[in-house]
Amino acid sequence: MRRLISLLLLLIVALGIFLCFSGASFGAEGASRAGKLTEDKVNFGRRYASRGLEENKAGNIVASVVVNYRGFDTLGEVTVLFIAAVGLAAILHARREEATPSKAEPASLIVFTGCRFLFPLILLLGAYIFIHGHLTPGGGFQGGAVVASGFLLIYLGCRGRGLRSAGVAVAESLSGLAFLAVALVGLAVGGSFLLNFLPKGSAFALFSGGVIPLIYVAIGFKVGSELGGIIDNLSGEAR
Amino acid sequence: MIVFQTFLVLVMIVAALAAARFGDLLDAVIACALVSLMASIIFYFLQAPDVAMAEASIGAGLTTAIFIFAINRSIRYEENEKTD
Amino acid sequence: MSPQAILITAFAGAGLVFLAGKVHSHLRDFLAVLSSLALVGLIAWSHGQYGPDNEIVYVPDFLGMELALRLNPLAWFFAIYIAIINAASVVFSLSYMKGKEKLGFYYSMMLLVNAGMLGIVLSGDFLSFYIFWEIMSWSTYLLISYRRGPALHAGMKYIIMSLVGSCAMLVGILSLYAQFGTLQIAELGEAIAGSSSGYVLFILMAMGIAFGVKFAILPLHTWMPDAHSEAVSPFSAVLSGVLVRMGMYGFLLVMYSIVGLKTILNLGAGFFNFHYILSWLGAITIVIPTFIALLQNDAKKLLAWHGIGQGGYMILGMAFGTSLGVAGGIFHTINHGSYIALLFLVVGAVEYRTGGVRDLNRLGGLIQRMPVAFFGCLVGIMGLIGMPLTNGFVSKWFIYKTLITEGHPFLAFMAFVGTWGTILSVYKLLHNMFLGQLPEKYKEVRKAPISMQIPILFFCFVIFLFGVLPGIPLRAIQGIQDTMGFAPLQLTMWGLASGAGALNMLNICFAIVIAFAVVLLLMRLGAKPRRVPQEDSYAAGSSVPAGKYHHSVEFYNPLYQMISPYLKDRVDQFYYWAADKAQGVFELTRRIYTGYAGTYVLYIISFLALLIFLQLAWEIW
Amino acid sequence: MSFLSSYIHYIGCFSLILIGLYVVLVKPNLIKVIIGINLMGTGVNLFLVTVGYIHAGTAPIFSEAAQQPEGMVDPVPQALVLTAIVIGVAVLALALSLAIRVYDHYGTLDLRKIKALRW
Repeated sequence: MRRLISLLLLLIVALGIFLCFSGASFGAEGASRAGKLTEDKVNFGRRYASRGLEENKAGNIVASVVVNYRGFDTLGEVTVLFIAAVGLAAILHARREEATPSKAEPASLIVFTGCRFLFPLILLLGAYIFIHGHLTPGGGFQGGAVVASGFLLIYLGCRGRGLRSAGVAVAESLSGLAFLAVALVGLAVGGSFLLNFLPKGSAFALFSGGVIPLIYVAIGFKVGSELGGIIDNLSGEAR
Repeated sequence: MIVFQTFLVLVMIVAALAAARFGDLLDAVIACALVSLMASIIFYFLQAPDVAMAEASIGAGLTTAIFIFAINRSIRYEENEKTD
Repeated sequence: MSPQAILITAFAGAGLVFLAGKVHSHLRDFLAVLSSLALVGLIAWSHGQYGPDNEIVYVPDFLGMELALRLNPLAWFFAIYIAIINAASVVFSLSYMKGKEKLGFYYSMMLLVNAGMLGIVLSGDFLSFYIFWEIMSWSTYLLISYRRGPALHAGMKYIIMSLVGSCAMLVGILSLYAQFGTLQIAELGEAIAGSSSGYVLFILMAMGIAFGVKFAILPLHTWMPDAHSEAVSPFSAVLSGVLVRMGMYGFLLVMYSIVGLKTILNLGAGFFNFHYILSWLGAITIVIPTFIALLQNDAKKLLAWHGIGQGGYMILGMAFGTSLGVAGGIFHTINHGSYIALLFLVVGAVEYRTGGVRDLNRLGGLIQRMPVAFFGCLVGIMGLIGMPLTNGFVSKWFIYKTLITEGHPFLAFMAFVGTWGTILSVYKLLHNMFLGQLPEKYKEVRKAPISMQIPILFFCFVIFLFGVLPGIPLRAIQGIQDTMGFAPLQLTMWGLASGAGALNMLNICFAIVIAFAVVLLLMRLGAKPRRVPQEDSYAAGSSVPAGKYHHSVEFYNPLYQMISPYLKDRVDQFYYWAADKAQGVFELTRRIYTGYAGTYVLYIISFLALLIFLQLAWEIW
Repeated sequence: MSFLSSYIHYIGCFSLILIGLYVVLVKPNLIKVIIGINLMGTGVNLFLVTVGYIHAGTAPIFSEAAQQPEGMVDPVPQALVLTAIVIGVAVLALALSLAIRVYDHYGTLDLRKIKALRW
């Protein structure tokens, strides 16, 4: 009964959605859209794409948008991430104290050694991704996620090993503070929050883009440590 | 190319249906990961490599792991679903 | 003395007493008594200082309205009445409340109720009237629920009914403002004169619900017995003595000060005119509660039902709009205040000495233990019945005479019936508390402390004073009636000088004194009475243990069995039934919250689907 | 074929959203509900990126200075989705931790059996 009603309602919603989008086909620049696409003031995406390179000297426009143009959003997003991690730790805290040591068997030697071998490589990959965030696809979030998946590998493959909570907390706090500090220096130097105050350098070089790599590195650390902390909390290993 | 993308989308939809259907939560989570993976490839085709990377590492990797941890700490099988 | 000074004293007293309660208990008691007596003094001093000098705008612009205070004969009369009864019960509280907890709160609430009532009578516009009305209502709620436990339930009942009334009053006030653009009572009186009778009736109804709830007119009375049986006795005196009579003040204000005498009398047509309906409501309010009072075994509930019943006399007197009747109504208001307060204080004193016993079946024979309380009770019930020499006699005389001269024998008959019921039930009160055999456990009861005796004796004095010299209050009442445009009564110090039904209390007083002397003489001449010990009675050949022998248990049992089927408080039952049903309906709405996340999402999706569906349907049509 | 090329991405993302909604509506299991929310999230992300796409566009990444910005797809939805994915996983983890606590406390994940949720 419930299923039927749900299906019926979803059918109506689907019909509505279909009728909404039947006019706008995928990827097309319709007459109205094309007219506006060229105006910078109307279409921010167009503006960022056309001026991003000369303004920030960062090849990756998405990185420019995330860190510089919409940097405030990113700050809020990192805050949400932080709050979620803290909330998760608080929710699972009570359970943690009474948790019994995991009875799972240790992984085989091959897995163990493989994981230990792969772990630094994965960290290196993650670091590469967030350091080159302004040049190539990738950045702090992706790099952080890769770093966190490295920790995940350790959790899965090498039982009993993992992050130290204190270390995670320090890394997370420091990276968050670094983000804020860079943003505040911009406020102090040029009068606006998250100002790209460093010399931009020349485009396509590693040291280019002003503060974008710095902030992306900070975000990378923060996301990596937070997601790692989330994994640490959820995996329920009593240590 | 559009044919390939259509294929990806169809696989994604089938995987999503499977994720909805499976009573074994672990299977559902794996199907979910498949959805994310397909979404990631579609992102790549939509000229969004950043998003594709994020979706691949987070959606397909970390999310699955988190789900598995959670299932590990609760129950694996869905209860009998009596429609009410 | 300006009304502002009076109100500042009243509110500052309430605040200071609360603060003093944190410092020292004696300081608190002293301040409470001082401020309540100071109020009496201030108000008494301001007697006669009416007119534009004492119309004060204390907030010049509140949402585009002026908040004003004013002093006129009506306000002064009610203010002094409020202040005196409140002061008496504060004095009474000194020993009654000794040792109870949260006394600072109690005293400051007593003074706040007082201040709220003074604010009501002194306010010169309806907005401040409403504000003070709410202050009074809420502080009353706090006082009723002061003792916690079941008192919370009684307080809740009170405040819910009171809020319904307040809402109705607010509707009336807002309508007045929308209609005339002013809430000044003086200006409203002129403005409303030209409006249609239907509108006037609407205003009277809206205000009448608020005042009726406070006044405990019959269908709106159900909060009162519960509130009384749960409130502490000194506050019961205030509650029944003055607070309930704020409804009377409101009726007088709206009916005669604002709407005006002529309009009121022409309201409605034929049998369904306004004062017919009001007077029949009054008559029913007399008869039914008085007989319900007969069945009560809780002394305070008994008095509470009388408090409701006596309100009917006031309504009866006031409803007809003749000078005699309105004078009787107003006079009866203060008389009722004096003797019902007295009776509540007496019950409080008995309760205080016997350790909280109010059950009439468990008391008795306290006359020798508490003579002052007995005297107070006797005088109080004499007033309540309306015996000559007491003030109740004079006001009831006025009311009966109004009913008869206006040609309403049925109403007069109902009022008489009410008086009979009163006699029966208050005799039960007197007998079961003070006469009959003294139960063993009360052998050691001492008489009431001096701070209880003073208010009791004061009220006795007032009852006799106004009974013998009714001219004192009646002259003040005449001042009120002058402002409302009634024809003046021909008053003397002793009563009424006019032709038919002239009343001269001095003559009556002499007659009674002579009759009393004759009776006393006859009793002296006859056989000397003999005190009968409790065990000295015939009990089928065997002696009865002293504790088992008690006359006052189930005093009116045969009568009770006869009339109780007719006297269930069906109104109360109806309210409870309605509340029950309403709760059922609200329970149904709780079914929406199933606690199942899917259902909540279902609601959202349903709404979305509905919107889409409507949009699609719209396009098709 | 033109229909496919025009709509297949929209079909994909709205299918995901609707399937996710269906799961949330019908399934009583808490983890299943979270899976449904995850599917919906993926669908919405896909939708946003799809909207930003233009025909024959290039990724919004300059690899050489001479590259023209005209053909680039909209970078703003991509940045948005990037953050949305990360927030999504954090919120997901929070929801799952709540689910774990619910399971600890009630011994079941069946929402119909958890009476305390009823108001």
